[in-house]
Amino acid sequence: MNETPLIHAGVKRCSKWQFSLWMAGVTAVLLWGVYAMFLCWFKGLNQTNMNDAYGFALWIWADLAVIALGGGAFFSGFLTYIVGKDELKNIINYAVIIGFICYSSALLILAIDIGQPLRGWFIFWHANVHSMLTEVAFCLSCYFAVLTIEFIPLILENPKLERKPFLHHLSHNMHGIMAIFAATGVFLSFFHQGSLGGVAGVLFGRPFAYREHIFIWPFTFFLFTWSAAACGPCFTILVTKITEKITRKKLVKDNVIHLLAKISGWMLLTYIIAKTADTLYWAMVTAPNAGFTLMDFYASPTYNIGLLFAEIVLCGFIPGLILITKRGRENAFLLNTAIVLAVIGVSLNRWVMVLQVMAVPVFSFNDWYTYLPSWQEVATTVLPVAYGLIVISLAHRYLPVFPQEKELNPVK
Amino acid sequence: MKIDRRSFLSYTTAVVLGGAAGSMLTPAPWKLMDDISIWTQNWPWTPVPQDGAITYKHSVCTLCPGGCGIDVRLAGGRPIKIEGDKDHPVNKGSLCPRGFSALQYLYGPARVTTPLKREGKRGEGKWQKITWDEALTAVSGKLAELRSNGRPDTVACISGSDQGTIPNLIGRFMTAYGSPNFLCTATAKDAMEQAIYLTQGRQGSPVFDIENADFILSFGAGILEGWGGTGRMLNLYGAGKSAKTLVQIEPRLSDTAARANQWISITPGTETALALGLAHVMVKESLYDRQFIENFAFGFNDWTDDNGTAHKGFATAINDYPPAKVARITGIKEAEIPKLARKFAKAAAPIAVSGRGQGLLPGSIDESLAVLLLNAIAGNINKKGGVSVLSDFDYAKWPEIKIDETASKGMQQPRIDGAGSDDFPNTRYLLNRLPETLVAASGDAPIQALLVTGANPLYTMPDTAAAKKAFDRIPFIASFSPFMDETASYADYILPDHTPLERLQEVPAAVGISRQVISLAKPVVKPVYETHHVGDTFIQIARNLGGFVKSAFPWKDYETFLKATLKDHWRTLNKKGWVEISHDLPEPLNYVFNTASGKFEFYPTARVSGQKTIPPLPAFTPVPIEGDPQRFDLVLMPFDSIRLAGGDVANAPFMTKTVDANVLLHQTSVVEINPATARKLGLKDGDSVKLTTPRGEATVQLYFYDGIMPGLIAMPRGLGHTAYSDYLANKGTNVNQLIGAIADPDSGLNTAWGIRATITRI
Amino acid sequence: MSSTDKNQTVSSEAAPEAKDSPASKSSGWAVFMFFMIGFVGSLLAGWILFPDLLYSKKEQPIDFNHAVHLSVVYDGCNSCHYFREDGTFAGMPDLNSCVDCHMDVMTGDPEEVKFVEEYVQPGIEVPWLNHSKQPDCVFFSHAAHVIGADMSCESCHGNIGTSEHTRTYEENRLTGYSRDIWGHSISRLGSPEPGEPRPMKMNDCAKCHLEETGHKGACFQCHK
Amino acid sequence: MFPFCFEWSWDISHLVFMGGLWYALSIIGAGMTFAIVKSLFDISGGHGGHDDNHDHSHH
Amino acid sequence: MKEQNSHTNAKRYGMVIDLDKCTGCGACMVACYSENNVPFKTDETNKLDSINWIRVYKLTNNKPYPDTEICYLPMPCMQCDGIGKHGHSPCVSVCPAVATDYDYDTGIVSQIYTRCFGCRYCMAACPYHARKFNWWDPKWPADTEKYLSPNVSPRMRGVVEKCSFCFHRYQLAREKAYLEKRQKLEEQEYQTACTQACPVGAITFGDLNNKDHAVYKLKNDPRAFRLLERLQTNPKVYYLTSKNWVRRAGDNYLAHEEPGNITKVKEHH
Repeated sequence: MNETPLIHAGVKRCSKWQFSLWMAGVTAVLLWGVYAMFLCWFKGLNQTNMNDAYGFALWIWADLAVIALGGGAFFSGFLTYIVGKDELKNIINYAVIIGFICYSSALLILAIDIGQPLRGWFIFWHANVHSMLTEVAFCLSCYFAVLTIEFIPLILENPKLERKPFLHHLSHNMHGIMAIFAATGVFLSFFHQGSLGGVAGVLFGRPFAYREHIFIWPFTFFLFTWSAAACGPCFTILVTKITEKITRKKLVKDNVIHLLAKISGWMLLTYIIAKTADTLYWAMVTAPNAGFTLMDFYASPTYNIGLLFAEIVLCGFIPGLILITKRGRENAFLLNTAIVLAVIGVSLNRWVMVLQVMAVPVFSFNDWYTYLPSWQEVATTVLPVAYGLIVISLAHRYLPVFPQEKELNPVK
Repeated sequence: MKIDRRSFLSYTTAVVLGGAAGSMLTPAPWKLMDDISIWTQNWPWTPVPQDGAITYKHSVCTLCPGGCGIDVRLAGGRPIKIEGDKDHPVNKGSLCPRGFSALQYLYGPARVTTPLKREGKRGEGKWQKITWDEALTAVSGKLAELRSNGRPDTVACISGSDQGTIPNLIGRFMTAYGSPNFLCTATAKDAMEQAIYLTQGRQGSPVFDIENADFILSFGAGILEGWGGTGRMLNLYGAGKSAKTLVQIEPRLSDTAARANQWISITPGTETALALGLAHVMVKESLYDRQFIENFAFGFNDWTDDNGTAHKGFATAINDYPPAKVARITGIKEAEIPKLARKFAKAAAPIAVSGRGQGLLPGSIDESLAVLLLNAIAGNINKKGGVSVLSDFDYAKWPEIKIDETASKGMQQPRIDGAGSDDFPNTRYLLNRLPETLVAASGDAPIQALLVTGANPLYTMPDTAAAKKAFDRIPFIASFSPFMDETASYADYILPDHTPLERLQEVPAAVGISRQVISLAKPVVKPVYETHHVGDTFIQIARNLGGFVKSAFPWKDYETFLKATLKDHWRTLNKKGWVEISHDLPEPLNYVFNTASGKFEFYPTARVSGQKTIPPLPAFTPVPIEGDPQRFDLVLMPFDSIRLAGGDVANAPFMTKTVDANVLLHQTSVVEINPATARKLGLKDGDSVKLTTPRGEATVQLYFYDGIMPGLIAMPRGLGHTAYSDYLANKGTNVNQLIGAIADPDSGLNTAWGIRATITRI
Repeated sequence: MSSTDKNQTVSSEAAPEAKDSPASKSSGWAVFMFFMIGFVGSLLAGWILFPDLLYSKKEQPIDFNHAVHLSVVYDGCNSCHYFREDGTFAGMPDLNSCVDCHMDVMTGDPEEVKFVEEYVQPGIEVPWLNHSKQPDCVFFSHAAHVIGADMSCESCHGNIGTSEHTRTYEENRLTGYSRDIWGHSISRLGSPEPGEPRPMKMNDCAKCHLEETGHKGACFQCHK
Repeated sequence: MFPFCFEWSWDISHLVFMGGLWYALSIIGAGMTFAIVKSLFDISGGHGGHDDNHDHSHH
Repeated sequence: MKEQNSHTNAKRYGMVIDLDKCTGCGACMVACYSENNVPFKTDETNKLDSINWIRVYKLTNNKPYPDTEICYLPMPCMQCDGIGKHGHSPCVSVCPAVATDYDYDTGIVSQIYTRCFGCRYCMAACPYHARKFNWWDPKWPADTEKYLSPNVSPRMRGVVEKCSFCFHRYQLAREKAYLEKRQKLEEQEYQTACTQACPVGAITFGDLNNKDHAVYKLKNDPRAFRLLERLQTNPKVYYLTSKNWVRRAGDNYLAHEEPGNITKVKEHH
């Protein structure tokens, strides 16, 4: 009985050697990131290329982006447990794992990003309830706890672990109340995704970021939550597709993917319409009130108007329209294009909402601020990717992530 | 019960869980959380400044000749802040960035903390710490040796100043020792001083009574950037007392020009022509002070000497400078010249001032004369709001020096720099001529030992590379600098002086001010390191030398000497910090001139001496600048910035911190260039270029500045140090390195306001 | 939420271990017992051992007798702990305040002899250990409290003036501050005995300020 | 985050925000405690297996 | 953050800087470094990682030679009152840990270094770049530590700092007032280091609410304007200029707009 396999029976996995080699490669990248992380911790943030004008930079973008992309977890959970889309149970595990990776990465990046990491807990202890960042930190941590709770039962389904009676029961008991956790997660996610939108929206000293009237509340909140809900599932689909490509087998049935794609499509389209309204009001009313024309904000070679086009049309309307049409989402190429565009779109939006805010000069006598991340910043941003790959690889190898895998890939 | 692996595990878990639960009910986790929180808020490496009673000490800043009164704030006896002394008559509370940085001269990595002896090659930076006894013995020994060889004149001393008791004590030492070679850094003051001597026959410091003027015509003087005592000038400007009307004439929109009522851009080097042109208009339009000219002037009109030779007078000579011609020379619009002349002449109390930037460059005698005579035709001599001369304060009533034969022979030797010789009879110091003399001399170097105090010639001298080479010929160099400056780092011995806040000294007069204000700089702290007052050091060396040299110094130490010197003033100075001595003579007596004619000489007869054929009347001859215009298409011009110290005292880290990125970027000097000029050369703002002059080259970065005349490149003085500390060294280019000296044919003083240059993209 | 819907396809081969192993059967009470061992143990450690370990104990360089001094000075605490002319508070007196009387040994008390010989004569300031020392970021205005609010010294510092010997100084090993700041009671429950020094954490300030002035005060009121 | 923290005040912002936070935390905490306690009970409670008939069967 | 009710005598300290007078000498910056224990590095030329509580900018009118004009613009923290009621400064509400706060007694925005954990959100919020981050641990080489003032606590790596209007001077002035049993501070008793240092007297400092203080009148001078007024940050630092191009540089205007014609953002008392 000590011979219980680590790998589930009935599924095929690559050889130990192949797996080890792959893991070694990814771990090397991870260690590079970890080294950079320790540099930042021990030597301070002078290791970065951030400066007083670029206080928020690559890391905060990465944070916002992974949280948006990890939004697949809460939204799929919402659809599965609250709306009751049962098909999605076939992809929800993966959504949870991706969410877990994204959120743990976000927390890690935040821990590197702050100047005095050992005082980081002040954000909880001495919370300023008016700050968007406080809200983000609270909900982020709580939701991360929820994601962990959602992930644990899956881990416990590993054949070896499942043999321990306590763990077996624990897994079972957690399943029993999972809907409550899921609901809590959705509740928390609505808040922190929204607050992340507010992070930039409330900066009334920054005309590029600032929104007025209903466009600050609830719009900035709404837009971020909505875009995360739209694009997070796209990222889940994207990662699933990549996993299928790499493992060379089908893992989720098409009807599941198409359902999720369709919902995402509608979310994306409605989001982008709202975003357009927001942009128009901002460009025509809010910014001119502060003495800016729209083109003032896009007057740099890097930050030109093409960016706005890319975000709204190319990565908004186009994927949205593809995904809502049956022909579009059922065509593999179009589907893949659409989800990639959606993922790029939301990442671009987060980039613009953080880095362009920093780049735009508020004083007429100042130049555009430029910034290129240092290798330490790049390494620490790549770190979560490597970490994510490791978690996904382990999960896929040892856990029953895809309920449909055995059916779709019968082992002879 | 049976304990197998499994149950052991669960029991351990139970203990841990129980422990965790229990500890939550104890103060430990909560208290620890709080303590860790405090720990993370008070890192042991973050300094905690010690508290103490706040007190103030009044003193005077000696970082420049401005003589500003300062209040030093102390906490528990520790100086923590410098502020301007509101009660001080010179600056009335105003202070410049350097004054505010004074504490960084007291402490900091640039300080020499003990006497040092060179190890390894000169300038290599390897030092051996020695005791004061060893250091004094070494210097005294060398001096004794040269004296016993009968060559005391081969000892030279370079001093930053010749004003006050410290330089005078050192001068006395040189005399008693037997060397005429006491050299001093020359500035615009020296040229103006000579112009005044030529016209009035009086020696002393030139003063410009800005306090009582209402129209300032500034020929490039940075009157808001360090000219004439920064604290004083800024205070006057702030109080609305200066610059009621300020007209600034220079080719670059300086900070002074920016605040002036009018900025007139002029082709650099043609200021003399403009001054004469203005005089021309004033004479033509009879806008001059007829009463002064008629009663007190000589040589205004044509005159005939005792031999019957007819001479042109000033009024005739300036016929050569009609507005049209002056406009051509200076690049100023023709119509502007008479307008300016009338404004100047009709102002209630106009004054014309010269001295480029902070006045670090002497400039030509013609230029100083032309500006002085412009004041003279406005009747602006020796009166309120005018130009006058402040006699050197003769508190130096020390017992007469008895010198021995060796000394007497030494003193009869000609000065190494040629000052006072037939060639340059009216000039006191010509430090800029030292390098060439040293290099030119055959056989043993004419200077065998060099003492440097209060000066940093290896940074401030034109063509510093050449100066360094010349210094290589001097076998023995001793520096008394408190800082590891360029010269100190090139010395064989360093006998560090106290820094200004540790040093007792009197400041005999504030530069440029028309009243005699003596201030006392009192030490605000005990010497922080093993340094000795330079006065004490020289007294000690004299004592070591013995004989007449020793007996020339009957004082125990510098303090005794100072007290003896200041006599009655000491008590007031010690208590109040400053005394003001009125030298004002009643008005008619002010017009007593010591010239041959007994009048103010528009035709300075004293200028004719020896074989020299300098026409006495000021004339505009374009000051030649170095370089072939074919090869060097641009002109490099240094400028002075108030945030950079370009002279003997270098920047404090705080000052460098205020410097903008369009002056210094990391290790590179940024130079100003007119965008039109740069575009013609195909260069962009921010481009890195190689700047080449006949004297050297440097990598610099371009800054497009509309406020500079096309064809010019402006580079700030005060960067490009190679010594001191990491906070100053290897930052930018020392502009002196790129420019050589050009001697004024009359005075020998340096007139090089710029040099031809060219830039090429890297 | 993991895949619970496996009804359609595969079923796991792995089964939980046989549930009737003897160890797990008999463990209920034992587990509870071990839990309680941990629980009680940590309670004891946390309440008794921890405070002892947290603080190191130091004695003042001189065993100063406040009572004796208070009986001979004219102006109470203010005689030595005075306000400077600029309103700042001098705090611990320096040697200058002492030498008026203690230039030479007056009483022959061994502590006084030590004081004169080891500090007064060589001119070394006594490194007193300050029970009320606050971190550098704190600006505490004695004037505001003692003059402005007319508070007595004792209301914060306790009856230190009547003490005949110095107390042992307990220094927090982590923070370096005196135990008095947190308060002698490790739990911070209950209020200090009358005459005992009051704790001086920010929350203590806030509590009093809230009671006395109606609000806790702005940051810059007490920080620098 | 606690009423004894310096920043705390009994105003609407704190009540709403912290109310939400503590609400979420209690659900998470209570849920997990329930799952753990129940699992502990399940393994020591004598009958080992869980009594439901969910589909995740083991043979 | 919570507004306190009983502040009828609340002061609003503010500054008026006469740009027609400022010569750009930099004395204010150096006096500030010295007063506030501002650290220095070997290379301070990148102004984006150089800690300056007050920074003097050099503006030009961008006209070609010889019509060029320049103007120096010293910028301390504007101590914004913000939109609506006091205390809604751009930075205060965003700080997640209450490390920065609006003092209702004085109108000064505080920064507590030991509370700050360096998230830099306040820096993102501040359009004036008044806030500086300690990218490095400050170093005071070769005994320079000895000149640090005990009235301002030195900062550590990883926290944000900014101009405090020399609040410690207010604290010290109050100590003296307490000793003399006064409630009122005289105008001269509390002046910032830069005000005191300005050698041409271009800076005036005082209580904007107090009729007896010079700033009270100066802020209504026809030459007066504030930086980025249109963003409704409601700063308490006023500037005086007689030059339209300078005023224009102090805010953002659409092509057809003229500085004077924009409806002034009402100052809130």
